[in-house]
Amino acid sequence: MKRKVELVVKSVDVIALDTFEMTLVNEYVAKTAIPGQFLHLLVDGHTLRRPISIANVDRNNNEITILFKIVGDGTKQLAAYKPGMSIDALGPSGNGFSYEGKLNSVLLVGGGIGIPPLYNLGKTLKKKGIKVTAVLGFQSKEHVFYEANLRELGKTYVVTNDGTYGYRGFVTSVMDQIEDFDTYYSCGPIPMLKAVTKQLQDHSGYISLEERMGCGVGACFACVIPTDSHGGYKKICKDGPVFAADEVVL
Amino acid sequence: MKRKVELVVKSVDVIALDTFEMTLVNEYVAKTAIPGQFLHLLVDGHTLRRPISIANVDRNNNEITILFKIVGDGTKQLAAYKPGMSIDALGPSGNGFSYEGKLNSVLLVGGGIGIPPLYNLGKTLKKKGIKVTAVLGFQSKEHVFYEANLRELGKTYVVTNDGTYGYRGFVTSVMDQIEDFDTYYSCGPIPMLKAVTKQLQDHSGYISLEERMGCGVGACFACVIPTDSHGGYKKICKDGPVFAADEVVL
Amino acid sequence: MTDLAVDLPGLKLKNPVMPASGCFGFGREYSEFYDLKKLGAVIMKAATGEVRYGNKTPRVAETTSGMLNAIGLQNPGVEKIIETEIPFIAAYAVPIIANVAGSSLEEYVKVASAFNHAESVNALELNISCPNVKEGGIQFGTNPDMAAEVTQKVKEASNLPVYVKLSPNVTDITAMAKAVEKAGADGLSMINTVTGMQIDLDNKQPLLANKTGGLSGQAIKPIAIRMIYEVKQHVNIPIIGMGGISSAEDVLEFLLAGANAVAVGTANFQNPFACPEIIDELPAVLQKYGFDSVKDAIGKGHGV
Amino acid sequence: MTDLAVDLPGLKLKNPVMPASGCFGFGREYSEFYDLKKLGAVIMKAATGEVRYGNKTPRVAETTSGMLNAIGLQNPGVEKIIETEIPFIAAYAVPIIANVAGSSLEEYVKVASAFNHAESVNALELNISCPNVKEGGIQFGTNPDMAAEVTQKVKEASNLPVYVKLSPNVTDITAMAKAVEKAGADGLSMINTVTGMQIDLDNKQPLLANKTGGLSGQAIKPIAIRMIYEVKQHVNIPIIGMGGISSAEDVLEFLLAGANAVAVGTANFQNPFACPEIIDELPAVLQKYGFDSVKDAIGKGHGV
Ligand SMILES: Cc1cc2nc3c(=O)[nH]c(=O)nc-3n(C[C@H](O)[C@H](O)[C@H](O)COP(=O)(O)OP(=O)(O)OC[C@H]3O[C@@H](n4cnc5c(N)ncnc54)[C@H](O)[C@@H]3O)c2cc1C
Ligand SMILES: Cc1cc2nc3c(=O)[nH]c(=O)nc-3n(C[C@H](O)[C@H](O)[C@H](O)COP(=O)(O)OP(=O)(O)OC[C@H]3O[C@@H](n4cnc5c(N)ncnc54)[C@H](O)[C@@H]3O)c2cc1C
Ligand SMILES: Cc1cc2nc3c(=O)[nH]c(=O)nc-3n(C[C@H](O)[C@H](O)[C@H](O)COP(=O)(O)O)c2cc1C
Ligand SMILES: Cc1cc2nc3c(=O)[nH]c(=O)nc-3n(C[C@H](O)[C@H](O)[C@H](O)COP(=O)(O)O)c2cc1C
Ligand code: FES
Ligand code: FES
Repeated sequence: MKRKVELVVKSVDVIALDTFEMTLVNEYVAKTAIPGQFLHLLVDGHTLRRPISIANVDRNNNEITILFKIVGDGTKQLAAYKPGMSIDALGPSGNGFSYEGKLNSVLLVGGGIGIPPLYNLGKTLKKKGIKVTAVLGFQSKEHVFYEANLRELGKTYVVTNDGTYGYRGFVTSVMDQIEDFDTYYSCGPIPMLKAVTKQLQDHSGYISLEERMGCGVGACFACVIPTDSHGGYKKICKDGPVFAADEVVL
Repeated sequence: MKRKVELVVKSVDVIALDTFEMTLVNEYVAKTAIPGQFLHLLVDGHTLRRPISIANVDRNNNEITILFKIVGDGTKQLAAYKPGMSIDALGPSGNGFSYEGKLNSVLLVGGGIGIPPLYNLGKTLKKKGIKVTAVLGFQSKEHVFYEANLRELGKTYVVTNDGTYGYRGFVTSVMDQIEDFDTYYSCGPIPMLKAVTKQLQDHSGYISLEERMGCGVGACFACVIPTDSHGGYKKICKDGPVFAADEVVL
Repeated sequence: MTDLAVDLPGLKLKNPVMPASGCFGFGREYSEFYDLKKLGAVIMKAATGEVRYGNKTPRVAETTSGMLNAIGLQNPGVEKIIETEIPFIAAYAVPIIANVAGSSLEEYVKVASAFNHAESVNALELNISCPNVKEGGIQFGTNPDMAAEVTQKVKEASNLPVYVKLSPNVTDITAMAKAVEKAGADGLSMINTVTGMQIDLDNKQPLLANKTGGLSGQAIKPIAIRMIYEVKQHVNIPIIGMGGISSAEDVLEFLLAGANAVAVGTANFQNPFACPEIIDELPAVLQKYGFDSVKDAIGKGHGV
Repeated sequence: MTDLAVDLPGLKLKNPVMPASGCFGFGREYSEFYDLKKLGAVIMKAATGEVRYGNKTPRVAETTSGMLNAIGLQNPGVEKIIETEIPFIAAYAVPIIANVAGSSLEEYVKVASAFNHAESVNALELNISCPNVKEGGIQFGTNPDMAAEVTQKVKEASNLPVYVKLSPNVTDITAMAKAVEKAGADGLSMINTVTGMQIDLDNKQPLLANKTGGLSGQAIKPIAIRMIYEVKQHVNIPIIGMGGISSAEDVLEFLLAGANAVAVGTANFQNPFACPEIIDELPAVLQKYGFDSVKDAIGKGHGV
């Protein structure tokens, strides 16, 4: 049976411009979540839940970390939650990243608030002894977060669109500097994912997608993505949010 | 200019079944309120404000007391407010009780949650040396509140509909036991007010009325009460809530 | 014991609460949260003659106390639904109502007929009111004559009771209700969503790819109550009421207005346990307001 | 400097925000909270030919993110309004729109004509859509031919620009808009309230004495936006938009949908300073989304 869970807020910290890190306590989620899954959070007074990726899990302490950016009312309210308050969530939801088979090295390509699920993945892969390289894209310096965390996992390139920090340009601008890898994992805005999957079309890869959701469980058909040009589709909330790069049409 | 004020919750206590006493701090309201006026309270998430009478004022400490009964979502939420939280209100609103001229003795007739404004009035009149007698009607024993407070002001009769406390019956049942008085003041459900004004038609009296409100300031015509049978009317929020007993048609 | 049972044409309901069409898929997802046999019935997502992909995304937007959707009737087509979805729900021994959609008379008839040989379907909900299909569905829902025609054709073709689902986007809901009653409808289902729009300030265009969408959720409850109350005074067929229900108190309000049973849509998204929780709370709410059974409460908001 | 000014027939508005009819009385009460000259204009409460008492109470009910009202056009009658109310508002040197109501063609014409000799009235808002009067007001609002007729008669009788206020309770809002445009309307005002009902569980009857009431407030915003967006594509007269506005962002959404100015109704009840606060916040909101003026934003949600 699937569950509706209560997570207790442990801490809320601002880590970059409009960007927050929230630590939550819940045993069930901490014990069962895999990288790439998300929580479907109920924010008081809102009809629809907010999907937020799981950015880190501390199984020993039953803690889950989420990172989110304020983009509207729901995330604004979320940022105002105080330690001790509890949040109703569905999850862990969706399917996570695939990393079956023999993997020696992976590339993580994250854009802005798409980075959180990749961090969770990178940590897990590193523990398995897999070499991790990361490319992180941000709008500008004040948006940069989790650089140090990623550096702990492996070589990390930071790119800002305006060049105020790290390399200037897009995540794709630094790809020619990167040593070869077996598989890539990417999450970020659609234009970025398009550019990344195109540039890395010779590699196997996985992407994590976002779409506005109704139910978040697969029942309402709000969050579909085409898999071909003749009517095939997947549901992001249930079949995803992670897909093989060649499985969906962006 | 009229004001929108912020009142800070000092305490919330349950004083009878579903009945709460809340102490609020606000200098402007404490300094200006007169008996019979109400506060038009904004409860989060609600489109319309809730009118609640001022039950007591402590001018020295800038404190106002309100008493309310949980009847729906708004009052339920109000009961859950914690000390330190603040409440947005319009007020002090409406016109209070008239007690001009020479008064030696008054009768207060209150039904249930209609008692609070009468307490505020009684205290004020007593300070002026006027003799106060009170008749308080409740549904049953567990609803009784503020009996001691009223007894401090003068002789007090308590009546319960089911006879579980004090006299059995309605407020009108004990009126023949009451010594004469100059004026009466009454607040409570409409059927009670009808019975009271009828029984006391030989006396001058004032009644405080309730009606569902839109604006609470006199702009929307939601809360009218006829003054005659040919189209005359008053607005409860602005011209009332207190009216001379013969001024309106119940 | 409070009696929750209701008997409607083709439907012996152990309780009056069912998930609304399109808000519950074909039951699979919510069956992972609780046992579907708890439900009064299941109303399936719309079926069309052939597979449909539906509208482009974004397909949903949140509004104050409501949401807009423009899914666009995405479904695998009626035959596939009969083959793969119905057996799944039927295993829970819960009555099934099939929601029938289309963009032409012929398609409605085709879909309705297909359900004749689907075991375990107890009734049809004729969706003449889906506002999110460009090709015509909506005229059936706003013109009494067309509504009557499609109702009659479907009644002729089907051996199941037919509940016609009315759109609130009309000047005169009573005229629609009377027209389909006269055409043979066994019941009504109301209301579908109210056409609305949200404009995205960042992109300066309607947020939904389809531009307009259907407004549902608590925001529309007063509209649903008004329409059911009005229609109840003019028709003699039962009404499945819906529109913003999220509590047992809401269910009672719909019953008082004249609904014989109810459907819960948007509330499932906020709380996947919405239906079973409402069912659990209903007896106490009925008792609190003086009713010993659901049947007692139906239409009681109309006075004596 | 962000330019908030808008020029509409008869109305030179320094900003596009005005209180909506019926939600601001005749200005007296809110003038005790702030200086009315801050407002773009004032739309007065409905005027009828003679004094009216209106409906029985309760006249309002709260709904989720909205409210129902059935005031029933209570007002002192047009002559009294001209005599005692208009001079009060006029003292604030703010444009005045008079809301004209009635239950017959003759009454509409009488009221409209009366305002011809009222100094300081800049335009009429022809309320053909009040859902809370039994005697007929509503047919004018739901039948395009009747709407056109009353518009034409009022235009003939009046020397003021006429904004026709449309009801959302219709199947085809565009048909209504086109009909009154053709009949000579100088502008539109939309939307009025959506007919709704609430049933009181305790008393087991509709809560409002009038049974039905008009739904207003944030709940109806998506309906208003949809209707304005649709109508904008088919008419060439300006639109005063309203329905659930409570913030400067909402105002921008209405401008993008195609409104040329806006009115704020229910929000005044929650916050008596709603209008002045929205006016104060509007420049920053316009700038945030890339507009230097209100005029720039009008209709910009329709793409290129
Ligand atoms: C699988 C998944 C994982 C995500 N993980 C994260 C994360 O880790 N951190 C983070 O900051 N954001 C994440 N997002 C995006 C996040 O869901 C939105 O930013 C958030 O819902 C916005 O809510 P709001 O109330 O602040 O914005 P509003 O714009 O007020 O929201 C209005 C409605 O639109 C929806 N919405 C708005 N933007 C998005 C979006 N980009 N994706 C999906 N729905 C949206 C909201 O959920 C809500 O229903 C994720 C989205 C998905 C689908
Ligand atoms: C001048 C005045 C003074 C009042 N003083 C007190 C007081 O001191 N203590 C107290 O407990 N109650 C008082 N009331 C009644 C109080 O306003 C209502 O009980 C309260 O508004 C109910 O809100 P709710 O959200 O709990 O109920 P709901 O029923 O959920 O409220 C729904 C709507 O109906 C309105 N409403 C419901 N009942 C009443 C009512 N009896 N009178 C007016 N509006 C109502 C609410 O304000 C709200 O708009 C007073 C009413 C008025 C008019
Ligand atoms: C996402 C979504 C999809 C819907 N799909 C359908 C559908 O396929 N067929 C149908 O008749 N109604 C459909 N509806 C309408 C609902 O069945 C219901 O009539 C409406 O949402 C009002 O109820 P609610 O406020 O409880 O959601 C859909 C509603 C939503 C929110
Ligand atoms: C209490 C109340 C009274 C109203 N009276 C009138 C009226 O007299 N004339 C009119 O044209 N509209 C009237 N309206 C409708 C409003 O002007 C407005 O069109 C509607 O409320 C939608 O806007 P809102 O959601 O901002 O309130 C009234 C609305 C309310 C809430
Ligand atoms: S959000 Fe409902 S199917 Fe994905
Ligand atoms: S509540 Fe608006 S006039 Fe009294």
